Order: sequence, then structure tokens, then C-alpha cells
Amino acid sequence: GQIYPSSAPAQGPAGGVQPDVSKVVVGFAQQQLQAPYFAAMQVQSEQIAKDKGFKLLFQAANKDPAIQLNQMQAMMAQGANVLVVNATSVKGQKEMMTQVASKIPVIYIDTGVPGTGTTSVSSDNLTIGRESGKITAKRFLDMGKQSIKMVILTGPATDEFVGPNRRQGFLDGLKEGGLQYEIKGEQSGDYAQDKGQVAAENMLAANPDTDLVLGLNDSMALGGYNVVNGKEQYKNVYVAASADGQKEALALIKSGGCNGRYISTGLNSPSLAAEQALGYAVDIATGVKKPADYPPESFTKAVGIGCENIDEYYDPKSIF
Amino acid sequence: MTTSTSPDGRPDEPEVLFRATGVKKHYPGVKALDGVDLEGYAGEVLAVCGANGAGKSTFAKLLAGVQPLTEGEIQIAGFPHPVRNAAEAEQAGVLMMFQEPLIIDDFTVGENVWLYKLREGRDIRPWATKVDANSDETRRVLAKVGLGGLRTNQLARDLGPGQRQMLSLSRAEVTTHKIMILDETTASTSEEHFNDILDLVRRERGAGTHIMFVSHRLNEVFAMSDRIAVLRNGLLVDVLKTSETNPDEVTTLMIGQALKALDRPKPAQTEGKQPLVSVRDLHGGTAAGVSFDVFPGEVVGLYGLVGSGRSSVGRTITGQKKAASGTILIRGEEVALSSPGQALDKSVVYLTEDRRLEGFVKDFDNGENMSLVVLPKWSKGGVIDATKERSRVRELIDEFQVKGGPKTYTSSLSGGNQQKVVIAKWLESDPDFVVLDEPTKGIDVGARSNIYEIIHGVAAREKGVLVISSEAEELLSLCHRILVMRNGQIVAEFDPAEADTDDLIRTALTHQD
Amino acid sequence: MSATATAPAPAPQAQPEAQRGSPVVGWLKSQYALYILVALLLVATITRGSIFWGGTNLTNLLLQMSIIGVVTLAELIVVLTGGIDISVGSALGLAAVIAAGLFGGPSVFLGLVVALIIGAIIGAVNGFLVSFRGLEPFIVTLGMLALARGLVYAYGNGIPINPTAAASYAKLGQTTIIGIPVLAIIWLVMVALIAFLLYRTVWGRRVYAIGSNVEAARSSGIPVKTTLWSVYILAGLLVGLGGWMFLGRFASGTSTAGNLLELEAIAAVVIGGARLSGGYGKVFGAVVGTIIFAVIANLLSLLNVSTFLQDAFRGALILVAVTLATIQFSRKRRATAPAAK
Amino acid sequence: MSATATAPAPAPQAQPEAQRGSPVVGWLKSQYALYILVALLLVATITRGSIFWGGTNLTNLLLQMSIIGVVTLAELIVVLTGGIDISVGSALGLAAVIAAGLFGGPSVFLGLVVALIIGAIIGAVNGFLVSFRGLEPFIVTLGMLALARGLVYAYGNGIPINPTAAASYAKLGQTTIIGIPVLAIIWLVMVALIAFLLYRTVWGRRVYAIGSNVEAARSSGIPVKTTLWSVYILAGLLVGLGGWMFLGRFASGTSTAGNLLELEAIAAVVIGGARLSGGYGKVFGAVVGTIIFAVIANLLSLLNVSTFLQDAFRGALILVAVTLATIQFSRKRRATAPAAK
Ligand SMILES: Nc1ncnc2c1ncn2[C@@H]1O[C@H](COP(=O)(O)OP(=O)(O)OP(=O)(O)O)[C@@H](O)[C@H]1O
Ligand SMILES: Nc1ncnc2c1ncn2[C@@H]1O[C@H](COP(=O)(O)OP(=O)(O)OP(=O)(O)O)[C@@H](O)[C@H]1O
Ligand SMILES: [Mg+2]
Ligand SMILES: [Mg+2]
Repeated sequence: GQIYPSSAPAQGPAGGVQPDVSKVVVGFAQQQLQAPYFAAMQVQSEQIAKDKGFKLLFQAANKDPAIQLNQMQAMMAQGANVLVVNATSVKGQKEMMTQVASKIPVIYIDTGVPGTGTTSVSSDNLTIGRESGKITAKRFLDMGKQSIKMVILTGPATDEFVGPNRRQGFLDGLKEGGLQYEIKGEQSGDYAQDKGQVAAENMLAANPDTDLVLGLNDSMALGGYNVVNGKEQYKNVYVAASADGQKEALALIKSGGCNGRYISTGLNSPSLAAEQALGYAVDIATGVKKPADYPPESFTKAVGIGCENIDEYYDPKSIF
Repeated sequence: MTTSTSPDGRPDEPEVLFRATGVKKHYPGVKALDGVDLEGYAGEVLAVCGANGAGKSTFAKLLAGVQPLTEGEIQIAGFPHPVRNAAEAEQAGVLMMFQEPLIIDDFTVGENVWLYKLREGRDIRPWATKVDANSDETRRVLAKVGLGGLRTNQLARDLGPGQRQMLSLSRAEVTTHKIMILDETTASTSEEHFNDILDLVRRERGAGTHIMFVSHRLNEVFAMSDRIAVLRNGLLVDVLKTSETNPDEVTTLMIGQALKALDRPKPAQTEGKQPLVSVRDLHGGTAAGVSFDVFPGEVVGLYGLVGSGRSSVGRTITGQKKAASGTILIRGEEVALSSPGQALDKSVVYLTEDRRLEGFVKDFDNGENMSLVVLPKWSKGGVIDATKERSRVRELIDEFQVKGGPKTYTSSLSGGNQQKVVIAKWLESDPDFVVLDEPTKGIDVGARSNIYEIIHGVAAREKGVLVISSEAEELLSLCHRILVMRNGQIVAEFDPAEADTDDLIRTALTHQD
Repeated sequence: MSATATAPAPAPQAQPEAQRGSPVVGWLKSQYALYILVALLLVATITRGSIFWGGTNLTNLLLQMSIIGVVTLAELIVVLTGGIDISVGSALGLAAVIAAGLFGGPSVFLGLVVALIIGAIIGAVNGFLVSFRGLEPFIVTLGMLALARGLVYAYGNGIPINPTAAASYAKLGQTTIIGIPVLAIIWLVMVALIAFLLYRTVWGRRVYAIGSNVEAARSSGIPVKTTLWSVYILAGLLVGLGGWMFLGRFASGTSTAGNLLELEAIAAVVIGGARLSGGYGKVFGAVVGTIIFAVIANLLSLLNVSTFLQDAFRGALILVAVTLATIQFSRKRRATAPAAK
Repeated sequence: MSATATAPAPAPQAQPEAQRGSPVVGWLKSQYALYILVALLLVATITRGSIFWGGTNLTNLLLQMSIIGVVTLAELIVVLTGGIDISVGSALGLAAVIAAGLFGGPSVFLGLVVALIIGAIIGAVNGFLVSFRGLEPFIVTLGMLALARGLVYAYGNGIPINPTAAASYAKLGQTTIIGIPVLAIIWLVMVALIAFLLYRTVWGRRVYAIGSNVEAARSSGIPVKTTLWSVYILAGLLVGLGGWMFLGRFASGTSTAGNLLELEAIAAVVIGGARLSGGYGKVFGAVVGTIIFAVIANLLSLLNVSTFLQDAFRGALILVAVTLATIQFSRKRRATAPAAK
């Protein structure tokens, strides 16, 4: 026999259309919780579920597709009507997601698996990175530097999609902004502050003439900031992130003003994405829309955040 | 069981089964053997005697291929070249019984008997094991070594030291071999088992096996052997025909001087004294209702067969094991000793018979092992007084004639010397009451009288000593009073001045009840 | 090399009953892992009975435990020798990734061969260093853990590798025979095979002998080194098989494949009653251990326990389970000889 | 519980020379960890000499090893008893997060007290289960690993916790005394303290005795259970201290704090010559082990080795290092006695 006899995507919510929102069950399969961005997404989602009155099943997979599959299956066993999935692996989950999506509509958030599922809501990492890169380029040009030397804090080796896009976007942004750059080192900071700090320490020691430490997210960039902050030998080293908009980073951008050491980051709002994806999910579950009504991809707003527009985005009370 | 050259068990034209020439074995800093030439013949029992650390076990290990030679070679009849390792020695037909029996604890008794079936070579039977483990054959083999009472599916883990020794010996019944080495196999067995061993040796000898027998018990040596090889400090002093020599000559060769005959101790003055330790109706382990007193200044012996409950008594009254019921009074005061630590606080200690398991710490040197118990006394606020430790350990090593320095690892000492370290460890704590379980296990005749003197020294300071031993002779020459146990109970008490070995053995064996 | 001291007091499972009394009763008494499982199943039934026992969920459960089940068997035989293998997870990942990527992963069968070869090579290297060079299994397999995982990353630059035959793999993974997924059937066949090898062959007895007392084993003429080596190679083969099953289940060699599997496998082996210092442990126990951890994970998911708290729950469950086991044990112990040995 | 069998042949360090011959030569011979370190330093000097030996990098190195250094000491004392503690990483994380978050983390000193208390509690629970309940240290600390990490996530919902006194923490982490970071000084003080406790006190002697032969220790009247318990509590305190140092260094209690530290700590202890089955191991070795792993990580970074390959390099280095050590050893062994003991 076969567990998933068909490979065509589901054309309606699992368990049939559920007009009553309070009976809707949405499963949210988050890829991990090891970074604030993902954790914030959970808090937002739970708030949205409470407000709208549907039931949310939330699980995170520790970056492991195998665990994620088990969790999605458990959600289906519990009667989820629609799944919201932040995929752990863009390429690695193709068959798996084809199977899952044949039984239940899948809405991707943040990271999707192309060619499967209903639709994908993501931040456009390439664009966000570019916007942040442009701000950083402008700042260096203002300081009179035409070319810089930089080191990059990257994600783990398993980071197949998001990180590379953010990196490429940021570099494109620098170029567009008219700044020449030379990459002196790239090391993984695992998207975590402590690992990022250690990697930055080592790279700066190896390249004392570095001008910029780029973190592919704010946590790592904050680690880099810890290294240079208050150290005489690094007084000319600046820090930027290509995406995230984490509160601590925004606070630094705000407090430093246009001479600050933390130059820019990009908006990658967990709440925007969560709101949109969960909205789709509820619409499909309650029959307001059909899976086929959605385009394969949609993006959340992409902006770069620097000293000039920081006030629009900084909210000391936000959790992320 | 293999070769058959002996029409009457005593070959006139001896067939050489092994020939050692110029054998040397050097450990870093120690010349365990320093040029030994020795031959072994088919159908004979060759006893190897020598003081502790003389190199007996080392020679046995070299013969069994367990350790490589430093120099020289050992040829085994029928084997093309000198053996280089244990597997080759085994092929050549050498069966070794180690001083510390090698038993697989997680296997059943039956499986341990047939262990050789798991070995390399043509004996492999890939898809069938377990065949013999519980068979009648197994029971018959066990009965031959006096373990008929054991269940074949019992775990070997639960056996006492004596039983372990006999179990490993049972393998001699099921393997084919030309040379059998018994390294102090009798050290932890009692007379009862000695007879089983004697039977086994006779059978083997009759079948033309060469038996190498290492023992410190000269009476056994003379009862069994055809020839006696004497080692001293790694050198072969002489090889004697048993029928043409006597124990005195052998001891002289071993330790360089004749041993004066041991006197029976004078009776201890116990009248009017309060007992140091009183045990009343004690149950625990195999002990079933034991009562006795030990007075200050007294050395009391406890005799019995293996499994009669002596060790159980020793362990329960020293906190090594909890008593099931009964009372123990120390100087008239009832005590509940539930751990060795508590017993130590009351100055009550137990010297184990199981040196391998509980005797010493294998990663410690002699100094560290000797100070293990008394360390708190040699320290201030938990910090060790290193100078004091060092000087006292030196004294102890001299006092107990340990062959090895303070920094030598105890595990690298010969068996007898290990025992001395363990005795020193306990006596240094200056206990009020000490139970010595097989204290002279593996100790040579020379050092033995030294240990006896030390034991008497302890008693002379108005302390109490309880000696458990499987050697009736030893108890007779050491103790003021001897208790005999049978089936977990004390059945008789003897005054050594009026008893002899036969009395003790008979009492221990007889089944009156 | 005399007394071992891995645990201060022998662990519950380390102390088999002094007397093997009535076999059935005795057996039941020592199966505390089974009680943990029964308790878990009771909790599952009470809280989420209809969903838990539903066909979908049972199929999921079987699938979820089949890969780790095979890996646990590998861990078991290594643990029986007194060793430990913390490289199983990475080795599984490497086998999966290379099976998926070599020659483009054109066929499921070729993939099986490749995965087995990779597993065997890793096992052979581990085993060689452990048995012939006498190294600590922990440090050897720690090195292998990092090396194999690094090769996984390097092989695909961190990007999952989808074999050409991805569709066939996917099909294989979801095929069932009389309702039982093939992957689970493979697992059960391996359980039977390992049980047979351990209990019925000379080789199996040697494994136990070596784990229990390596000196005695050596002096009994048991070929200690080659046996040990064969154990690690067999373990490697099982892990390779696990890597291939991974492809069957996920149709892609992801770079996280098998991540942290080693901890789960060791935990399953230990909770199933094996002794880490070797010589004692049963296949049945390892199977029960596997099921326990699969049920815990499944149940926490079904109960929709917050992801934040899942780890905490899992940890607490492990602690409670093993502690309860000793309470039962210490009662038993009091009945027999306490400070003996 | 008779003969141990963690390794088939005793590990190199497990085989003490029968006679501690010429002390200096003998000592040098057994310090193969030191040779690995020297070799690494040579490589570092050749490839990146000026940068590696530069003041900035040396300071970085010292900082990078001080936290793991303290954790390694904790692991060492547990390993000496024949146990293992795989919860050190999670425990460090929990201590850091709670010290940062409790009462808002108003003061560095309060944070220290809180971190130590958290560490001690975790150590006490581990130690209680291991010593008084007789459970396998591996499974107990595995449970604690999951439990503590789960609590870390739950405490901050996965979001890093920045203490109110973040600036003071950051300042502390950067402070140097005659060029040496205070964090490194704390580590070195702990090294001295543990060395003193192990080598100079009755307690230390007992720890070794328990690890080497627990039966002999017990029957010699050593309070095995309480000593074992104290070992785990002390280890917990050290780990708590490590958690506080983590705050000093990163000024934030991240939910990944201490992740996978246990593997590195165990590896450092083992490469430093300790025997996992207990009773043998030196503080000096553990320190060298710590430095080795810190230098490896630093060097891979300085050489800008690709993230994909770092793990593979690290693993291969471990394997090569321990294998080389046995080659030296087996030469020595041939000269003396193989099957000795
Ligand atoms: N593995 C070893 N390493 C170092 N020295 C050793 C080792 N084994 C034995 N020795 C030494 O070799 C010498 C001979 O030891 P051996 O065990 O042969 O003595 P023995 O005659 O059997 O003594 P005993 O009667 O006490 O058993 C002793 O001094 C001992 O310390
Ligand atoms: N019920 C029991 N369960 C487990 N071990 C026991 C039990 N009874 C005794 N023992 C242990 O077995 C060993 C045999 O001791 P026991 O008192 O039965 O005989 P013994 O007279 O001392 O004989 P042996 O000469 O063999 O020591 C001792 O070490 C004892 O602690
Ligand atoms: Mg000897
Ligand atoms: Mg006895």
C-alpha cells in the first residue's frame, strides 16, 4: 500500500472546510527557536491565534527536517486543517513536502520549498540585504572612504538559502551605493551572538585593518559589536547586519546616531510575516479562499534601517 | 588427557614437555627473572617455590605466553617454534590457572566452564553455542571440582573467591592440554577443595600432563609434587626431587635461612576482662545464628569450609555488609555498623579475602594505598601532610618487608607483596578490633612469621583480633582460641594447645545435625 | 585492570538478580523499561487516546522509530563490548548524503550498496583505532563525529542532495505491506538478525565475554581484537542501512541528517537496561528503549506541549523514569544481600 | 563487576609505568598531549605566526579558553570518579540565563551568586541520582541536558536575556590585569584550586580512589556516596561560575549559551590523558587539552578555513592526534610488557 497515494497538492483544507473560525486548527511548524527572530514569530502567532480565535499548534524542529516531518505528521494526526511551515531545508524537503502537501494545504513562511505547497510568504532576503547595504555604503562614502575591507559572519553550513541571499543582497547594495569592498574573511557564527563574537574576534585579529564586520543577522552583528566596542585598536571598525531588525540592534543604531558604530540592518519583521501567513491559513480553512487563489510567492515589506529612518522602526517595548 | 607416556605415572625416561633456556624477564627497574633454565616432563608435578616476588608467577606467565620474554626462549614439545603469545601457547597445549582466577561475571557458571569453546581456531562452531552450558556433562565437571552444589545457570558474579578459583579450575576437565599451570590455586581454598585439586592433579598426571604447581603451602607441595624448583630473586636456585628433600631444606633455599618452628601461642589472659566484642545470634549472608566473644589481647581463629559462613560473619560485624538480625556489642555497648566508614569510626576494620576486588586501588602506588585508611589522621583540615605520609610509608614498607618502593604501583607487585600492602593499610589505622580474612593468602613462609608477629603485636596492645583462615595449621600456631563454623553456625571451640589439624578438619566436615 | 568503576554503585540493570528464581517472574521484575513504556502508553491513552491509537499516528510512530531503531541496534552491540559510539548520527548523515549524491543517486539499490559501504568504512576505521590501537572509543568516535559531519557539509556545501531517484526513494518510504511501512519491516528484520547473532552464535557470546571481562576473554583464547573490530564494522553497516532508510523516508540527503541521533541511541540502549561498561544488555531492552523515546516525542507533539518546554519535559521524563526504576530496584535489593560485593 | 573493558587494551595513559623511573623523563614521555599542542603551535607559527602570536590574538585565545577551561575542570573531576557529565553545557546556559534574568540582573555580584546557586542545584541533583540512587551518570546527565536546555528556552522564550547590568558585565569581560583578562585569571585560579584539592587533600585522594576501584574505596571506609555527591556539586559550582563568566564575556544570556560545550569538555579531558573509566587523569592534562581545542578553533578561524570544512578538520585532527599518541606508546610498550597487569 501507499501512505500518500497522490502527489497533487491538496485543493481544500484537511478535514473539510470549517466555516466556524473557533473550530479551525492551524499547525505552525517552525524550523527552530535558537534565534530571537523565530522565537518572536511564535509569540506573535500565539497572539494572532488568540485574537482571531482559532486553535494554533506550534512546534519547532531544531533545524532538522527529520524532526520537522514528525511534527507535521503529529499536527495532521491532531486534525490540523492547514499547515504553516517555516521549512528547514529548501532543497532537502521537496519529496517530503510534496507528500505532506498532498493531504493538507501548506503555507510557507520565511523559508519555502519551491514547487510544493500552496503559497509562500517570505521576506525578500535579497532586497532587504541590498537596502541595508546601500545605507552602509552611503555611510562609508560620507566618511570619505571609497573602498573598505570587510569580514562576514555567516550562518552555519546548513544555511542553504536565507544566508547566501542576505549576503549577496548586502554586497550588491554596497556596489550599488558606489563602495568598493574586499572580503578578508568569512566565518560561521551560527546566527548566535556568542558564536558570532568569537568568530569576529578571530577574524579581526587576523585582519586588524578591517573596516566593517557584517553579520547576516543582528545577533551575530551584536556579537561583533561587543568585540569592537570600547577597544582602542578597533576604533575604526564598524558593524552592520544585512537583515533582522532585532531590538538591541535598533537601540544601538538609535543611540549611536549617524556617527554610531552599528551602521545598518534590514527589516525582517517576524510579525508582518506571521500575520500574513496565518491570515491565508484561516481564509483557506474557513473556505473564504481556495488554495488555488494564491500566487506561489508573496513578499513582506523590505527596507533597510539606518540612523535616518530608525525612529520609524524602533519600539523599545517590542519583544523582538 | 592427551599424551600418554606414563605407564605407572612416573616416567623413567622422562619426556620433555617444555624446555626453558636462559629465560629473562625484566620490568622497568625490576629483574623479575634473570636467566632461568628449567625443563618440565610429562606425567610429573613440578612444584615451584620461592619467596614473594621471587618470580614464580612471572615464569608461569611466560610459559603460558601471556607475557613476552625479555631474553631466552621456551620450547614446547610438538610446537615448531617458541611460543610468542597466549594463543600460540594454547595451541601448544598450555593451560594456565591464574593466581586471580579469570571468570566472566556476566556469564553463568555453565558458560564459564565451556569458555574455551569460544576461542579462535578450529573449535569455532559458528551457529551453535549454549549446547553444553546446562548439560549433565557440565554438572559432572563441576562436581569433580567440588562445585556440585552450584546451579549451572547461576551467574558467576555471585560466587565467592574460593568458588571462583574452583570454577576456573573446572576448565581443566574440558580442555585438552599437555601442560597445566596452577598458580596459587590453593591459596583461597580450604582442605576440602584441596582434595578435589589433588584428585584432579592425580588424574592429569596419570594422563601424562605436566603440572606446574605454585604454592606457599609446603605441606601441599610435599603432598603433591615430584620435583621442586626453588626460585630466589629471579634466579633458579635448585631443582630437588621431592622424595629426597624436606621442608626445612626447601625453606632454607627459598629464603636463605632455616625457619624456626613456630610455637603455639601462650593462652591469653582474659579472666575478669570485659569482652571487647560480643556477637549475639547474628544472621546475615550465610551466617545463621552466630554468637561469640573476643576479649582484649586475644587472637581468635575462625575455621570452616568454604561457604560455611566465616566471611559472612567477618563482614557483618565490621559493617561491610548489613546484618539481617542479631546484636553486636563493642565494649558492652550495642552498635549498628551499617558501613565500613562507621565501623572505622568505631575502630573496627576488616581485611578482605578478595584482594582483587576490594583490597587495593589499582591506580595507586604503595604509599597511596597504605595511607588510604589513615589519611585523615595524617592531614590537617583535610590537607595532607606530605612529609609525614612519605616517612611513615617508608617505615611501613620496611616493617612489612614489601618488595617495592613507595612509588611502585601496587598492582605491579607480586600477589604476596600486594597482600602485605593491604595488611599494612589496615593495621596502620591502629584498630581496636580487626577481622583478618585469609590474611596470609599468597604470603611466603618467611614473611608469614613476620606477619604473625605483627598480629600478636596488635593483640598485645589489648586489641582484639579475629583471624579467618582455611589453613588449620595456621590458626593453630597463631590463635589463642579457635572457633569452627559449619553451615553458618559455630559448632565447636578449641584450645590450640590441645587440638591438632585433624580435629579441626573433622569438626568442620562432620554432619552431626 | 581489576574492578570497574563506571558507576559508583552498580546501576540497576548492572545488578542482575542474585538468584535467577522463577524465570518468568524474574524476567518481568527486571523489565522496568517495559513498565515505563506501559506507563507512557497509559498516559497517551488517557490524554490523547483516539488520536494516539489512530491508524495514521501508529504508522507515523512506526516510521519515526524505524531509523533510530536500526541505529540503536548498532549502538547496542558497541555498548555490549564496553565501548560507545557517538559517531552514529554523523555516519548516518554521511552515508545518506553520499548515497544520494554518488553518480547522481540514480537507483535505490545502488544507494543501498553505497550507504552500506560508507557505513562499513566508518565502522572499520572506528573499530580499527579502538581494537588495534587501543584508543578510548569515546574520543575516537568523537573525532569521527566531527569528521563525518564535516564531510557531510563539504560534500554538498551544506545544501541537501536530492538523488535522481528521489521519487523512487519517496515511494519506498511510504510503501506499506499489510499496513506496516517497509521501513519498519526492515527495522524488525534487523532486530531479529542482531538478536540471532548475539544470542545464538559464538560471535555473540564473544561480544558479551569481551564486554564483561576482557582479560578473561583474551586468556580464554577469544580473538578479542578481531571480534571488537567486527562489532564496529557491523555497527557501521547498520548505521549505513539507517542512512539509506533516511533517504527512503525523506528522499533527500540533508546535511542535518542524523544530527544528535547518537544521544538518543545511547539513551535508548541504556534505558533498555544495557550497562555502559559492557557485558550486559538485551536486544529486547534496546527495542523497548527505542519505542519509549519515539512515544515520548510523539506524545509531546500530540499534546502540543510548547516547543520551549518539550526539551524540559523530555529531560524530566528521563530523570523520573530512571529514578523510579531504582526505587523498585532498591526494594528488591534490600530483600537480598545489600552490601555484598 | 570484575574487569573493566572500556577499552580493549588499556589506553596509553591507562598504563602507568610499573616503576615511576626517572621522574622527568617519565613525565615527559607520557605528556603526548603536550606534543600535540607543540605541533599545533608550530603549525600556527608557520602559517600565521605574526598574527597568531600577536597580543590581540593571544588575549582572544585566553578569553576563548577561559570559560571552556572552567567547564573542563568540572568535567575532569567527574571523569576522575568514573562518571561523565554531559549536562555541563546546558547547565552553564541555565546558570547564565537565570543570572541575567533574575530580578532583572541588576548587579554583577548578584549574578555570580545566582549562577553559582543554579550550578550547585543542578550538580546536586545529578550527584544525588548518581551516588545515592546508583544511576548511570550518562543517562542522568542526559536527562539533565535536555531538562536544563528546555528550561533555558522556556525562561526567555528563546529570546536572549540582557541583564540590566549588561554594561558592567561587558566591562568585566574586557578588563585586564597586567595584560591578562580577568576571566582568564579566574580560570587560572580555578585550575590552581582544583589542583590543590585533588593533589593535596584527603578529598582529592578519595576521588581518585573511588574512580579507580570503588569497592576498595568503600571497604576502606571512604564515604563513597557523599564524596561522589560533593564531586558533582563542585562540578556544578564550576559550571555555574562558567555561566557567570559567559555573561561577563557576551553580556547577554542567549538561549544557545553553552551548547555542545559538553563534547568539547570531555574531549579536552580525554585528550589531556584522563581515563573515562575513572581513577586516572591530571589537571595539567586537562589544561593542555583545553588549550589544544582552543588553538585548533582559533587556527581554523585565522586560516579562514571554510565553514564547511572546519568540522572535518577538527575531527581529523582529533583522530590523528590520538592515533599518533598510540604509535609513540606502542613503541614504548614493545620495550616493556604488553599484557602486563
Ligand atoms: N606488570 C609488572 N610490572 C612491573 N613489575 C612486575 C610486574 N609483574 C611482576 N612484577 C615484579 O616482578 C617480580 C616477580 O613477581 P612475581 O609475580 O613473579 O612473583 P611471585 O614469585 O609470583 O610472588 P608471589 O609469591 O608473591 O605471588 C616482583 O618483584 C614484581 O613486583
Ligand atoms: N546470600 C549471599 N548473597 C551474596 N553473597 C553472599 C551471600 N552470602 C555470602 N556471600 C558472599 O560470598 C562469599 C562467601 O562467604 P561465606 O560466608 O558464604 O563463606 P566462607 O566461609 O567465608 O567461605 P570462603 O572461604 O569461600 O570465603 C563472601 O564473600 C560473602 O560475602
Ligand atoms: Mg605470584
Ligand atoms: Mg571467606
